[in-house]
Amino acid sequence: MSEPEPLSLHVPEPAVRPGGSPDFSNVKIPRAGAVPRPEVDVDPEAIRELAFSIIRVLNRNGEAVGPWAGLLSDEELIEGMRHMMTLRAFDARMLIAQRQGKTSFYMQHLGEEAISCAFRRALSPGDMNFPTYRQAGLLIAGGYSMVDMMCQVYSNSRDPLKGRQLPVMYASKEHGFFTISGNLATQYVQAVGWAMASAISKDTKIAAAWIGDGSTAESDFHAALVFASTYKAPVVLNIVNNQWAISTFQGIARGGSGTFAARGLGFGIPSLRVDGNDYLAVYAVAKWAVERARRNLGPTLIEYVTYRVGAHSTSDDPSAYRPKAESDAWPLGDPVIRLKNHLIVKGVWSEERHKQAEAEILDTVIAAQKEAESYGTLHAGGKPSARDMFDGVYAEMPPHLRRQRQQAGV
Amino acid sequence: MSEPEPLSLHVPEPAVRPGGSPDFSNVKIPRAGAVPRPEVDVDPEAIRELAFSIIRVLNRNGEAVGPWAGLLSDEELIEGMRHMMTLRAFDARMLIAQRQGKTSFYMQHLGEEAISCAFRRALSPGDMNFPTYRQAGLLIAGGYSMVDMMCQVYSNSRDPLKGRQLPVMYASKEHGFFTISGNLATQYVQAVGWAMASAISKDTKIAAAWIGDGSTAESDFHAALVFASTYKAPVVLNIVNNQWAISTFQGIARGGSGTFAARGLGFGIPSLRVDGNDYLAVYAVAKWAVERARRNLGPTLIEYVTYRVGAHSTSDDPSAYRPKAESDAWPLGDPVIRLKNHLIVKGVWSEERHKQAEAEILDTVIAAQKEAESYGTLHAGGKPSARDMFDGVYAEMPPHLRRQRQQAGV
Amino acid sequence: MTMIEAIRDAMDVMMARDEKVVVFGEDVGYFGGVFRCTAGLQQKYGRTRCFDTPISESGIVGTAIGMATYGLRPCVEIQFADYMYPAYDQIVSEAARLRYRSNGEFTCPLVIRMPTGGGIFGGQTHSQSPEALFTHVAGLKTVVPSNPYDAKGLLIAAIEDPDPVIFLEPKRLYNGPFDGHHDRPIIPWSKHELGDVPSGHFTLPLGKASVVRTGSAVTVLAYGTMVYVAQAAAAESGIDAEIIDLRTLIPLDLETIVASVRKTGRCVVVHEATLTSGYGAELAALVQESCFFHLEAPITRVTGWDTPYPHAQEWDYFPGPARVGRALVEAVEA
Amino acid sequence: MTMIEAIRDAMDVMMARDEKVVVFGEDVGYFGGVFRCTAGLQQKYGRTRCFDTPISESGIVGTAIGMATYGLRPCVEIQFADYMYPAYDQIVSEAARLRYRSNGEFTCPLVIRMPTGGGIFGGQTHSQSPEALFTHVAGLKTVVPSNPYDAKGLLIAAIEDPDPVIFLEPKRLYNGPFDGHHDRPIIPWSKHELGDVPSGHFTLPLGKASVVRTGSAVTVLAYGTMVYVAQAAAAESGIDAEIIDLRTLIPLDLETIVASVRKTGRCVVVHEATLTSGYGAELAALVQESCFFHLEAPITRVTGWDTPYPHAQEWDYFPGPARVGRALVEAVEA
Ligand SMILES: Cc1ncc(C[n+]2csc(CCOP(=O)(O)OP(=O)(O)O)c2C)c(N)n1
Ligand SMILES: Cc1ncc(C[n+]2csc(CCOP(=O)(O)OP(=O)(O)O)c2C)c(N)n1
Ligand SMILES: [Mg+2]
Ligand SMILES: [Mg+2]
Repeated sequence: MSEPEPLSLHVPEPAVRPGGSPDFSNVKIPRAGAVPRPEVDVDPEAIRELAFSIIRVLNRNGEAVGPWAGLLSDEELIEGMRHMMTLRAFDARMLIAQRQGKTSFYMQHLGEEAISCAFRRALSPGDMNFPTYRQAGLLIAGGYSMVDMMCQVYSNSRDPLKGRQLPVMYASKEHGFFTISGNLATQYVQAVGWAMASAISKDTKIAAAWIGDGSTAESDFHAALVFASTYKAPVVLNIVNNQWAISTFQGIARGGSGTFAARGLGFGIPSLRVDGNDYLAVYAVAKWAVERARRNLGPTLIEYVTYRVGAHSTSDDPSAYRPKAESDAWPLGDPVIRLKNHLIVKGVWSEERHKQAEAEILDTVIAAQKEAESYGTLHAGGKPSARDMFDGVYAEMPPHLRRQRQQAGV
Repeated sequence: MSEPEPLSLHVPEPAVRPGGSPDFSNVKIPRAGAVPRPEVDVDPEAIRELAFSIIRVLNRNGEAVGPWAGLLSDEELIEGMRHMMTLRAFDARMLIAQRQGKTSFYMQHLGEEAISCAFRRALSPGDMNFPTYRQAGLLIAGGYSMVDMMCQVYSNSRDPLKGRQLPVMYASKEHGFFTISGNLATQYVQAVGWAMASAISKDTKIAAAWIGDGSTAESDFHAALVFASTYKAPVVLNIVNNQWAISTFQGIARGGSGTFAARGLGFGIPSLRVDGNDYLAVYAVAKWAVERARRNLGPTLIEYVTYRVGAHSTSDDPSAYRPKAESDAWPLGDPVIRLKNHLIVKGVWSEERHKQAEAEILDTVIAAQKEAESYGTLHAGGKPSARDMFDGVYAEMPPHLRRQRQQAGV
Repeated sequence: MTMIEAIRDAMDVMMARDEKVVVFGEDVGYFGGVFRCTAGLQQKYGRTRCFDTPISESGIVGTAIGMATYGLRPCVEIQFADYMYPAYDQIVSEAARLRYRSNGEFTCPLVIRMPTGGGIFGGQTHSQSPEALFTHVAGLKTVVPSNPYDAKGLLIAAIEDPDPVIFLEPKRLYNGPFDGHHDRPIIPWSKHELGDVPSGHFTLPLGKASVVRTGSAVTVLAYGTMVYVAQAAAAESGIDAEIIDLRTLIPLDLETIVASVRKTGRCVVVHEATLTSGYGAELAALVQESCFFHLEAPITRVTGWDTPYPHAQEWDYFPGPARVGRALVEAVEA
Repeated sequence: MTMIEAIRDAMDVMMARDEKVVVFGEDVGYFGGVFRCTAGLQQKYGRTRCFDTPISESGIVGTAIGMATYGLRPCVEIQFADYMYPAYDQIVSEAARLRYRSNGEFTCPLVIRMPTGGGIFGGQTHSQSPEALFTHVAGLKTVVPSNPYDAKGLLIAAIEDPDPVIFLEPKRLYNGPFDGHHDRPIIPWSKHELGDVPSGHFTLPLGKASVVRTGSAVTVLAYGTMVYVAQAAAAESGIDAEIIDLRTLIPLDLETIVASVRKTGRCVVVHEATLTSGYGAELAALVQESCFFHLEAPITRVTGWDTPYPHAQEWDYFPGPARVGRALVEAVEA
């Protein structure tokens, strides 16, 4: 054998960086309606290709087409529209509030509203989500109190979490919303355990796990897939691929595989990719996966293809690492506008009604905000007490913590 | 929708347990020679099926057939034979030594000798293995001193590791054998890092990672695949599927996927399955993967299909959890017998020469053992000192350890 | 009853009483665990209440947390404490903090059992005592039983506890009390009064130490195997030591400790884990703070050395009766 | 120079001197790190010397260990210390033990940098101080700089060290010394003498503490942010405290500590981590052992409480100058 050439390290880079013009020519987007809809008890090996395509329902003309269409009534669609608009308005207000110093931190959903809002609709009462910080649509669409959410964001006197948790790390058992961890991926495997517990208990409830594209690299993602695959846990394994993990493009986490959905193939888990900016497609795929879980057919992996339009969080400025206009170039469009167009095409909505709805929703959000602020904001008004800080570490306070509380004089 | 049925938990079980008769009818074994041999720069997506088949060279008649055959000369094969026989004899002697109380613990390779012995041959000087406790064939076939190995097993005065490590946890930089960790899977990702370092340094060396079927469930397996895939690290990712992880059958780690090789598919890593009891097939596939790495084409995942004939370790008794005769029923046979038959068919070996070689090898091993025992065994004769216990925690002993050594009076 | 049997019996009793109790881990199901602590439970309670898992400690603890928040009471096994590190994130960042961060919306009644300690020539990966890595974490309780009776009562209490409990089992005590004299045979638990374990349900409170030897010359704080080493050391050195078996490290029974040290005026802390930042540091810090004006000598610690646990030098590493005895003498003579 | 710039400069100097030095972590490459500690390094040294990684702390440390054993000198970043737990197994079971278990066949010259500590309203996942989880592990060194000068000198020493070094960066000090008075503006490092950092290569030895205030009434042991809190507390309480900035926790400069406590007869330990089994426990244990007959009052600890780090109650949790000041007064009056 001849002397080998020197090796070199391959370090993936996004197609464009600030200064360049946005380029998504590498994102292959199939026609709406093109991907078949298999039976829920299909052999996973027979649908491997679904991990490499994108299930889409809404076409360019705003029509719902293909085998995944036709599942939601006009009323339901309009309600979905309102959920997304509410989430967007909520985000906008909280971003301003953060800039005003009313809280320390905020994370928005801009461009990703369809995913959590539509998914929520596929669940039944008692089901449990293990969300990340970018699925507040599950709460909004589930009817959780916006005032409570804001009180949490403000860490004020009515904060349901007593000021202990970072803003947006909501928790509500009743609303099927597990306490969010700031640690990435840890809850993915907990969702599998929760689902296993439901199966062990011969219950009918299922779980939904949530993770971002970047976080699939974490080890707990693997643990979740291993356990879900082995015990056929009734869980929907969601991956929200919004193209970015803070400043890191999805190619770093994804590596040589074409997609994140492909990760499920090595486990014999049915793995689908869906247009995350298409409310109807998200709902259809979620319903399919939820049905599989409910019928004890085991886990499903879903990759939602979307784009993080805003900054990662209020601590981030994306113009440092990606072209400013990149989000405008995103080929899957905006979920709110796409659903709006669909409703208009269907003749059940109009620009005017949209404007009106926007104004109404803003009023509701502002009213909620006023109320929440009356209970305080992070640095002003009512707030949780130092005693709250010592409570709840254990069900019953052990002597050493009692001593410490006493020392603190509270 | 009608009321859903109660869920139930699926817990995989092996086909047979003690008392039953061994049944491997679920193991699909393709004909020898049936699997094609792609070019090393093939598109991984084009060879997905290789993760679900088994590459085999030796057929039932002891002939080497198909596109993966013909890579080794008679001399090389005879040498391979001797390596495997030596490893088997070494194991047998050390097992007895353990029973005699000369050491605390031992782990043997019975039935798996072909894998590490043949793989070693595909490597070049300077390449680095990150082995588990069941790849001592890498050392035997690489010409490492058996006396040194035994001194390590005995933790005696000549133990190269100064008595600090459990028996069989060898380490030799010169022989491309990384210090074995008792913690499973941790080193899989280190191998990827080592390979990345070689690429960063524009070196030509490659790394080989080793893991058992059961240990693929560990998180570090995922980290390894993620990093190997992203940076196209020059590493061969080996999975030794010997059907068992202590008392746990491979179905628990494998879950719903058909094979362990399938795990690589979600990463775009070429993934092959090979008959682990076929010296020629192991070598051919190893060489293919090593060439890919060397040519900077990135990682390859290889699943070796084999069977752990012996107990997990000297602390284990497999009759408690699997049928006694299961190993006899293993459809891929014994690697030593299969290579022997092949050499006989080729006319370069005979039963007689085999017996003779066996006797010679046993003599060599016994001579090594005698020498090793002259330097002590775990509870008798020469041994590392208590000072050795304090050395080597850091390059330079910090004050607190000096104080402790002084306190210990050594 | 051996300690293994007592531990198994505790799980058996709880699985029978409460169908929410589930048991799983590596080799825990069909085979019954590498130390046989779960032998027979799968046969008795079925494969969905006691089962084998993939080799993934983070998966075991991660799924167990999910189950606990669903409402089950998982009692899981980590095969050796040395292998708990892959699960450490789940334990620290999740199990320990769920109740707090969700203000009680979600809670985590979970027991994580793991064999600890050396003395079996297990080398660096079968000998560790990582208790200090748990005691530093708010939200966890940490238990270390030293005999079959305590093991059963404490394990039942742990399973019934509403919060996560780390249950460390000194493996060298599984079959009988081991006092560090490795050249002598151990008395099996069947011949020891603490091997006499009542059948059925009973608990010992988490947070109560036990004075296993009363004495006036020096207080010895110990737990697990070191309780017997300390007893041997006291007997052999002739020092009239008061020996306290802590039983639970968090919550700690500081009252019993303080009462004893105020009486004896001297204190020796013994554990097998490495010295620096071991739990002995916390004990020494607390004792000097609480008993400063009663102390007549510095508190000393006899512990494993600050090295990985060696294989061949096991008995040089292990804090045996000779080393502990010397410390007792020094404490009294100081 | 800010502390961020000093840290960056240390890496820059070393990357220029030694091509074996490589730098990577989450968001570390193109963007230069969420705290900008690595900004510009990729542009300067290329994508194979400074790069972004997948979000996998075990992968970052695991690959870094592999690289270190190959012969490189990786200096990796964990985005927040709160996220080091997934890498803990690699750190404890692997990096810390490679040299020992292989008898030097393989060694692991590796630096793991991570921002620690609170005071930025980061809540339970951006505020932790896990130093005690490292100091308990034989084979690791643990460094906590408190100013730009030290940060640069210590980081260069860490990169040149033949063994794994945990390098904890108190994030509240990145831009200026913070004394706990959160309602007052901080002085930027540019206006502080310790912000005056020489260019080029220099090192500070790992294992040497620094006496930042001499005094006779009581010795304060502190590191990181608490060095400034202690200074404020001394100034405000009027107690003539001797304040020692430990700088490295392992190896510890016990000599300097003992000399001071023997002089003052009193000792207060301050850290931000939770109390129980924190590094303060080790310090208290060591000091009482080494200075018993010189001590005139119990050693006390002022630390974070034994709860997760809360968001809203940050300033109730943080051991500020008022609490430390009270402890100083009590120590002197005891
Ligand atoms: C264990 C852990 N490591 C690192 C972080 C810091 N971090 C917070 S969000 C984030 C990026 C996550 O990206 P992705 O998973 O794609 O989710 P997205 O923010 O895009 O929704 C990182 C690295 C963390 N929170 N936890
Ligand atoms: C992190 C960790 N968990 C558990 C163990 C205990 N253990 C040692 S070997 C083993 C089984 C490994 O099975 P497999 O990976 O199939 O390898 P094999 O022994 O069959 O070669 C287990 C569970 C360990 N060593 N490390
Ligand atoms: Mg993302
Ligand atoms: Mg195996």
